[in-house]
Amino acid sequence: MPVITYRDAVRQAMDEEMARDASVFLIGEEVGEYNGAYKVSQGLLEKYGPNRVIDTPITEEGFAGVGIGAAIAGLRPIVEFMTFNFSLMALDQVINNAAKTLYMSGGKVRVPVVFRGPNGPAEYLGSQHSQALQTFFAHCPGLKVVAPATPYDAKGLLKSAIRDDNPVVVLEGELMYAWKGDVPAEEYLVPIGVAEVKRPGNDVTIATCSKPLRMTLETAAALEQEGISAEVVDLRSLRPLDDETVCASVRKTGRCVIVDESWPVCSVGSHLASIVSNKCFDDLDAPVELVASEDVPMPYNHALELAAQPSAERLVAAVKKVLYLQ
Amino acid sequence: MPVITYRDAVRQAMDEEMARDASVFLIGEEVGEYNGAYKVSQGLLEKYGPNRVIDTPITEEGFAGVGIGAAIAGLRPIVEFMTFNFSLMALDQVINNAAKTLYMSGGKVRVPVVFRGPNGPAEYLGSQHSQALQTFFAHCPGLKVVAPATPYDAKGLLKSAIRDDNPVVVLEGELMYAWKGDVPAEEYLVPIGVAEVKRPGNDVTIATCSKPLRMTLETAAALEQEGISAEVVDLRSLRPLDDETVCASVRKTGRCVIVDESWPVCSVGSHLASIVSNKCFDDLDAPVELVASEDVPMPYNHALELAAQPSAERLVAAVKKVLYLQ
Amino acid sequence: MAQAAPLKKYGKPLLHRLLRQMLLIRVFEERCAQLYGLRKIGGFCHLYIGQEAVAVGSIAAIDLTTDYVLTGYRDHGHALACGMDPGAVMAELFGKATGCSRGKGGSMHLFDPGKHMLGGNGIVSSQIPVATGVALAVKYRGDRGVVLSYFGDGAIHQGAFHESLNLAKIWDLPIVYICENNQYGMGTDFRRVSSVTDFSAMGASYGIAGRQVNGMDVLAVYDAVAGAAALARDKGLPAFLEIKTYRYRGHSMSDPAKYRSKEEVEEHRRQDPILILRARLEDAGMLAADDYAALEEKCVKETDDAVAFAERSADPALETLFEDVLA
Amino acid sequence: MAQAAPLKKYGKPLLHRLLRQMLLIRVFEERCAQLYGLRKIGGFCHLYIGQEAVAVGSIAAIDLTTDYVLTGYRDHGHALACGMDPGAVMAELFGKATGCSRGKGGSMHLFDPGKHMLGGNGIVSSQIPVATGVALAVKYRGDRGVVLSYFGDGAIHQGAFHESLNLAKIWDLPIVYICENNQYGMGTDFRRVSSVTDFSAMGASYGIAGRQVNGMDVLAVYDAVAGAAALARDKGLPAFLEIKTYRYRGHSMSDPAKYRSKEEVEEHRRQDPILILRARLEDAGMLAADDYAALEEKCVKETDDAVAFAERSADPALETLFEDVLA
Ligand SMILES: Cc1ncc(C[n+]2csc(CCOP(=O)(O)OP(=O)(O)O)c2C)c(N)n1
Ligand SMILES: Cc1ncc(C[n+]2csc(CCOP(=O)(O)OP(=O)(O)O)c2C)c(N)n1
Ligand SMILES: [Mg+2]
Ligand SMILES: [Mg+2]
Repeated sequence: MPVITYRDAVRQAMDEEMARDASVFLIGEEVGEYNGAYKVSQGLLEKYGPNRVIDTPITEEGFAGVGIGAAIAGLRPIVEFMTFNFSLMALDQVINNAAKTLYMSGGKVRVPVVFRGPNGPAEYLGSQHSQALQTFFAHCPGLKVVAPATPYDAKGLLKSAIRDDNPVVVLEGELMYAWKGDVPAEEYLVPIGVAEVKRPGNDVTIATCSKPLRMTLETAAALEQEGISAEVVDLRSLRPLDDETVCASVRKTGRCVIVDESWPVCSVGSHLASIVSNKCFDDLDAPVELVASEDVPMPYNHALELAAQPSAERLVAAVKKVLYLQ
Repeated sequence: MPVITYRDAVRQAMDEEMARDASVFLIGEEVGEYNGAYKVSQGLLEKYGPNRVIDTPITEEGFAGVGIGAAIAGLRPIVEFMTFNFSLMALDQVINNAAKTLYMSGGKVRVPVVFRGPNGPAEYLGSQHSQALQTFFAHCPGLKVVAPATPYDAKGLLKSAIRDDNPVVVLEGELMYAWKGDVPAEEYLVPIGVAEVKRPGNDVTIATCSKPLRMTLETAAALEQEGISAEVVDLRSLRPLDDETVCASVRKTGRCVIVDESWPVCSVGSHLASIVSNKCFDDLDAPVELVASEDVPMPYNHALELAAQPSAERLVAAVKKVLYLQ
Repeated sequence: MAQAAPLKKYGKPLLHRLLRQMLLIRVFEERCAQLYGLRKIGGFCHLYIGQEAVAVGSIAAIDLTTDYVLTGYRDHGHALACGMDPGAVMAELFGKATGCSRGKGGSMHLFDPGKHMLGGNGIVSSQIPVATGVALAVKYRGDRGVVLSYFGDGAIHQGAFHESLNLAKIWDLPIVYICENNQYGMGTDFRRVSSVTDFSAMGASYGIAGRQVNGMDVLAVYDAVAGAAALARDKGLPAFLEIKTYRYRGHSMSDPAKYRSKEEVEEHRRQDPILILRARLEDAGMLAADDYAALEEKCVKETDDAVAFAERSADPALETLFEDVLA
Repeated sequence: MAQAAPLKKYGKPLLHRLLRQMLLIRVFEERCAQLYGLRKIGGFCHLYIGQEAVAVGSIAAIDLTTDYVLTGYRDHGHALACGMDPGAVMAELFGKATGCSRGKGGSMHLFDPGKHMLGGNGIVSSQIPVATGVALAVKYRGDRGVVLSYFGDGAIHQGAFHESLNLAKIWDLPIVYICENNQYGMGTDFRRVSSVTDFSAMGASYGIAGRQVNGMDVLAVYDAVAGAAALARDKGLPAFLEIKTYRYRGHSMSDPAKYRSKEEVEEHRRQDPILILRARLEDAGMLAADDYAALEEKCVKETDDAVAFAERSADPALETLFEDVLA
């Protein structure tokens, strides 16, 4: 099977869907002539021309709304936020228009738009450029939200998102773009709303999504050396959230640790913790533990920056805590 | 003790603080000549003049930023959002500037601004005008967030907010403005970050905040008739969240129901549920139950609209569920 | 300000249609006010009375088989001018299952994609980028359509307006931006919150021709929009019109409108768009004495029927609460 | 475009100060580029090289005891022109505890409230309403200050810019909006995303006088800002300047800047603001042969000292992660 980067996987998804469906187009800052701030759209302008790969001025509110309008009129726009930090400028459009138009129109007006781009901390970027903003979208009914952590899932989920008749927020990650993984040459889709057990295990369930998956899998491998068998569930979709897959795992292991790189309060992580705590009340042998980013803005200094985020050390400590091994 | 409305309590808080401190001023849409869309600022323009009660054009992003700038320069602006639904237009300013400037400046630049206005559903307003948006603010470090449910708390918390050296989001409620309650004639403050037991009880803890408090207290009284003694904790502050007061109650009752009028996913309610589940793991006799709004945009039809929100029926059902009385 | 040409070039059918549509909106809206008093309609209810010439004149100037309309929350007039069924609109205001939005949208969220009426929006200015996107779609597909994007004098200071005009111009989109300057944004006289009093000047920042239009004269509106739409359609030249108008009622049903004098309102009522067109038609011998009465009767009947339809319609079933969240 | 008056009216001390400040920024930034290569500095690092005349000329025209500066992420130049300690700035770029923001802000978030430099902002256009609010505070208190609000050609399409200008005008705020048009927003030639190529026209929508200024001529900048600041300060007349400039480097350290030709860059380098001022001073006999070398040496020394300070400074203690979240 071909091994390609996450970046290439995202591009392949867009490329294939643009080739398949003339109503799909890409719009955003620097997506065309510059080939993408993170080179995700490399070559697409050349292949599809400026009518379908549209460079915008720096106007997030404006072009997010344009994507919504084009979707309402029957197209399938892919709106790229250079990073999701800037999507806050467009949040009214996403929450008040994209998410609600179907409902407010009594089901008559669909909004098949995709909002995608890197989310979450990269490196040395400080407080405004290092936010994992999944909560802002996962909170809101009327949206779907996915956060793929592997090239395979990135491609399959983005293709599903583009074909979906609802607004879908696709959260990628700057530091993940260079990650490599198996991606079949044949076409495939990954369904939205289905989590995946990325590593089976028996002693503890670790649920995560997006960038922390890699660290989590590495940590699970290390824990194996210590005789601890961790099952790793990759949520993949944050809305709808496949908590059932997580709960099924917890019913087996009796312990649960959740890793989420966003701030802890009102996070996807704490939400999932509440659901697992509720649904697996009789199965849990220990409280559910959340390993989140610290509840602080992101600092610039690299050591502080790393300390602010979920780490293998903190994950190991949490696993040992739920196993009463401390 | 004088009995006044929530509306008057909010106005008194602003009035007293403006009288006390010349650096306090009010800015927003229709706050001046119109005396406030909901008449909260009635009379303040007349009393303090147009330099301190400033009408703005409809430019949430602009005037929220102006409030932040004025705060950075040493004033204490009260920025009114006509409703918090419109604050989404200004979210970049609140999240990226208000919440982060102190941190990004290494503690050198303070932002003592208050953002206040009605939050949560009113009646017959449809999807865009009926949102309980506390998650968007409670999620973000660098902010404080309060959601008073009584005239007493509204006045005391707003006064604390105005004096606080941090950005504070004060969530009021259109339907609460007419509610009445005791408010002492003497000056007082309610500290930010401290929950309050609004009704003592032994069998179950019900934690809530903002508008649902009244329904919760009424329900608790009704439950008493059925021999169920509910302790009602009013969170009052959502960030910092005084989960300790809730946990102390749960350690006594062994059961917990949380009522939150926002959407359930990534809500303050589900976050609190995760904390209680974790900290009171050994004390809980039943899973924590969340009574939230339904996970749908708000419909216009009134029967549907009511069905979308937490109700006494759903609260009673949840209480009976945690008491295994179903 | 643009004024209308002599009558005959429009032809009697069009002139009568314009009169009838304005009258229907007027009668329909007066009835809404009553029904609001009776609590049949709830929430915000922003009446369009006084502004009828804007929606009617502009929408008459386009072709809704190819063209589109998007507006704000003061949308009853646009809905009816787009030919939406008055029964479906009234049922929506009643929150009934037969409403155009199944009773879920309400007054601010009227939609009828079949009629190319794409809403109703409750957030001031939020519809402007969306309308711009509809225009992008029209151009993308190589259709010959044009989009009318309506908003108020209050919306013009929002960033969304400014971002949109620049986008429309750099992409040559077929769109006409129509600021319905009814002189107040809620209780705020537009002159209090605007650096300029002639909004049409604002197009210049985007290389877009701006024009002021007398919005009490339905033919002036018709002409201005017809001209702008033709350029937008044929040359991809976006346009910006400031249409000066006036609302007779308060901002919404709960606004006593104390911020303006009775005299001011009376003065504008003397410019009433329906009276003006009626008088001109009568003067030109194009409207017989009882034509108007017949027209009025028809509009009353249509409104009666709409109300009756709304009255007898069922409330939405409770389980519909969970429908239409996702497609 | 505004050009500068003859030299003598400025006086030698000012002229030398301007030259020295531009040179310091140039030397400091060249060093930053090297240190970035050595991984002493990380993340985005937006160099100001080529644009020095803008920050230096404009800030020299105000009085930082009463006046304020706010800008975007390309802020090293403004920080140094405000007189911030180069050591504290370099230490910030190194992420050290002695940095002006305790190592928490980084390149985009330089602050020094004591020097009235209120940041550094990473979100394009987000600082413009904030700067407007600082101007409001100045007026509120009846102070005699003025605020300089800087942003790029890319920021000018954002709603925040447009909302701010209207607010400043209706409230008569003492603020000068300065668009540093370096012709590119990241990889985007400003002409590709703007409906107009003369931004100064955009002030007209807000009744604000707009003006283009040659940003490679520090004296032209000085004059234009001095004039605008005086009107803003004395008459509450906000102003808007488009200062035409050029950045020699890529957008940030990771941008190879392939979207423009070598020739284009060379052409602008021939307009170098430091070279121009130096030549004019030499021509006028106001700068002796070794004056310049001495100046340069001083700037190198200052930069060396700044780097040494940053190098020897400690990293922030881990527990400072949790400090400064709340006051
Ligand atoms: C973003 C936003 N801010 C505030 C409001 C509250 N609001 C509703 S209508 C209105 C006035 C709008 O005036 P204008 O644009 O002139 O339209 P008109 O009502 O006159 O038709 C305001 C402030 C809103 N709905 N959306
Ligand atoms: C709201 C927002 N959108 C996008 C970005 C990413 N970004 C950073 S700088 C930049 C280009 C800005 O260009 P310009 O305003 O001309 O300033 P310059 O870099 O030329 O100084 C972009 C798109 C951002 N930081 N903020
Ligand atoms: Mg108006
Ligand atoms: Mg630029």
